Amino acid sequence: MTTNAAQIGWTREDMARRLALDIPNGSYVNLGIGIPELVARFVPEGRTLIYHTENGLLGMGPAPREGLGDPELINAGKQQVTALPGAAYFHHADSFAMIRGGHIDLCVLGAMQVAQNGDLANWSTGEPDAIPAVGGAMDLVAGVKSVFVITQHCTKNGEPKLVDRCTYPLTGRGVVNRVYTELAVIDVTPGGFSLVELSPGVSFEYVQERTGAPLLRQGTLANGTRHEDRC
Amino acid sequence: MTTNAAQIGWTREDMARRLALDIPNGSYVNLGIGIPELVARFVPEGRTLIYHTENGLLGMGPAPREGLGDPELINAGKQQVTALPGAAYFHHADSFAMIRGGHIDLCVLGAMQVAQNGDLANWSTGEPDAIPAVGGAMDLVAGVKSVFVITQHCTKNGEPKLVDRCTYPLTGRGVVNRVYTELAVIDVTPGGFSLVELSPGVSFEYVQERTGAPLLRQGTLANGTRHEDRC
Amino acid sequence: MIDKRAPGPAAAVADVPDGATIMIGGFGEAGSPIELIHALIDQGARDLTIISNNTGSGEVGLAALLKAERVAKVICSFPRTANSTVFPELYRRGRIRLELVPQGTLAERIRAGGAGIPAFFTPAAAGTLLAEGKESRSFDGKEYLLERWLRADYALIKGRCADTLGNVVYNKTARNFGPIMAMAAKTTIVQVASLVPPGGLDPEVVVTPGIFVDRVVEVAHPQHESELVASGATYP
Amino acid sequence: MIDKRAPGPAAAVADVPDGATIMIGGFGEAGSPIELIHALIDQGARDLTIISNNTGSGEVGLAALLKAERVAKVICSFPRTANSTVFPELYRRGRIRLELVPQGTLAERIRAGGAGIPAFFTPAAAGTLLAEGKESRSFDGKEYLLERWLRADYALIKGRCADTLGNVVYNKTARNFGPIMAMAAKTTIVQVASLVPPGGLDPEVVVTPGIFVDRVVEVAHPQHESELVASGATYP
Repeated sequence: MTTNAAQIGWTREDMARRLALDIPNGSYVNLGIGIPELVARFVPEGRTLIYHTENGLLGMGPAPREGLGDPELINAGKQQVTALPGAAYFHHADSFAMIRGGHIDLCVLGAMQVAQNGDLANWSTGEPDAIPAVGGAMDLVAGVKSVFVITQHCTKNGEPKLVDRCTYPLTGRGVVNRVYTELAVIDVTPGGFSLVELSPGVSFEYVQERTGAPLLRQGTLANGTRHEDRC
Repeated sequence: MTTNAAQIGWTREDMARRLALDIPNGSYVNLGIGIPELVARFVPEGRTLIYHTENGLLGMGPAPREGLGDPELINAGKQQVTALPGAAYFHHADSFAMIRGGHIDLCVLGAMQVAQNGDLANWSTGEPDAIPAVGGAMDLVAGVKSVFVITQHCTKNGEPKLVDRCTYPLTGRGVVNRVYTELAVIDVTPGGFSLVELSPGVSFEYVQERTGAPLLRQGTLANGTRHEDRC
Repeated sequence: MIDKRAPGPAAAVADVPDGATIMIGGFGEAGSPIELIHALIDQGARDLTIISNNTGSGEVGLAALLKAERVAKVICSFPRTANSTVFPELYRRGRIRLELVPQGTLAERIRAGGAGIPAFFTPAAAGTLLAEGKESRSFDGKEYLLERWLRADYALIKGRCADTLGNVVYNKTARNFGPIMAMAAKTTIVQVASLVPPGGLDPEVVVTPGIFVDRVVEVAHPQHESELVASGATYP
Repeated sequence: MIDKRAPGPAAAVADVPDGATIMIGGFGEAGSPIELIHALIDQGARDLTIISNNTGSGEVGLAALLKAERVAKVICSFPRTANSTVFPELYRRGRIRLELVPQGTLAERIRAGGAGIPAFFTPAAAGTLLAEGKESRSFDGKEYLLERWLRADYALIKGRCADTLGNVVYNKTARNFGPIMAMAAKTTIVQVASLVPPGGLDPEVVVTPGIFVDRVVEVAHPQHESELVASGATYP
């Protein structure tokens, strides 16, 4: 039933563009590795976001031009970046003070599974042979004000990533606020998954079929406002 | 019996000079307000000490020349000071990380009472009308490697300051390593007060009479070395 | 563009409500944001809780705020200093409450508030009068006290220079509590002698990154408490 | 005069004993003190516990130290990265132990070690697999884990410039774990591209004050891990 999934709905760029619409001007944002990094390309005209990278830079800019990089100016994915005017460097304890202390407005992460209660699993499949590696994900979900997940709706095998209950080891409990997939934008509310927006040409039923838990057609957002009130 | 005390033994400057002899080259030192500040004047030739002031400066130098001070370059006693070449400024949490984390080699403090078990009282008489003020003393005695006390042997009323048990509220328990008075240098050892050195012309008995707990003629230092081994 | 400039001290503190908890930077006069404190006196908020290392001197700045009876409680390490008469008088008359905290514990509690650490263990004050009512625990044979974080509604601090994104550098030992208070308050207001555009500060030397700062105000020629006190000044 | 210079990397690490716990700075290659690590490989100490955010890449630097089977245990947050094959292979063969720590908790535990805070509460990892065996407690309705400090016998870190008293400044995001590891080790050894006399660094911009540093070594042209890996280099 998911053989056509790749052709249906938003592209990764569309997903990132859609997510970027929801970030208020002036936000301090931490972008995870992978699809989340795309978000930086689609900040709407007139908004300025300030990017935090947990390895010690606030005011991170794009990759340097060829030959102008410094191997010691990198992002959390260990790729070379630049520092924008108004940037600041700091050490790791200060960097995670920003994260844990609630100073970062938003982080955007990938996911293996998101449960209807907001639980997130994105660091380990729990398989015995896997090399466990957690990085800063647990600190981010525990401390950042809003956690957005950007991910394909299903795994490569067609299994839902939005689930009743996570089966993989958790990154954090009840931490996800909103999920962006190629099919839909979905809030995590006290009542469970709640549809915010469908991608063009995708039906509610199509999304529900590919979601491992009930999807509310509309509902109250986790912060108590209605969909219409969101930025 | 103490009417002649003021004329007997070392002057304050002598006490400070004697104490300074015991500070190894290269030590990081925090000097309390009052008599302890005198120690900085008497560092023996050939030794360099680095002074820490808890309000955020390592490498503190003497008072500025008239008219060259900055009201925002002060010591813990709120007096204007200077910064020597190789100094560093830092914030209060970092400053007390140096103290609490055991990075300061020595602090020199005044005292109201020192007990034979090393308890120190130097912040409050506990009188109901007193304005309690503790400053950084409790952090210093809890974190600094060695705590030297420099004080008159008795109060203005002739009461011993070296006592069996402190009657004033404590600054810290079992924290004092050595006491310098106008009459003697006295170690705090597992066995109690132990004489290290008498000031010229002062007898053991004279000091013992003015000390509120037994004074050992000689003994093992707190660190396990003998008097003769001290620096 | 992000621009955190406030037009002046009065505008910067305009929204402080009665009952607010306010951290005020400074160790003695070094780093004391006198102009912001005076604006707060003019503004009129009362029943405040003030977290600051000292209680001011003379009848200007922090001491003037106390004198105006706007402060219900002070959390500090050293409420008496030379020329400090306002606090002792209020305290003896029972007009102000005091939570006395060892200086390093005060600093660490503020830093913990900013860093999202709700509680930590410290050796300072273990076994003393100031340990009363506190949980203690032994680690590796040494006794420690459990201390809670401190957070505030506002922080008023003084820097030397800031950019419009809120990055701040300080002047010498005026740095003291500024960087940690900036982290621990919901709204952090910084007065600086000089304001520059983004790029005006080297990212390597920024002490307080702009993420911790909400409003910056230029006060080109800040007053010095000791000079005001020496001249017998009072405020208002 | 106080002079913390060591004549070279070999002399700087000469006294590291078998069984030592060593913090090694760096996040990926940024801030990785490759020359000090190579000197440690030459020196021969074994049965080491390494505290570092990653486990190195290729077969140089930290990865080469692991490859030489000198390391009994690694405490880190992210032991697998691009070009990281040495650790996974040793781990799967049961030749090395791993204590996996969330990155912010790792940083805070190191900072706590340096600051004399034996334990603190953090929200990270509460309710997860990594909370197993840890004490948890609720503050204001939120769950936190009790975490212990981390301290080490040695720290090997990389700065940009130091003075002979041990004051250090860093290069961009190579700062990362350097300043906190310098605080948390009994003996802190810093390699820098440039060494200056006291007074050569502005006291306002010093990141690691000299009190945290025991030995400084000038390595004028430090190697970059990514370039070594790209060239297929191995060590020794």
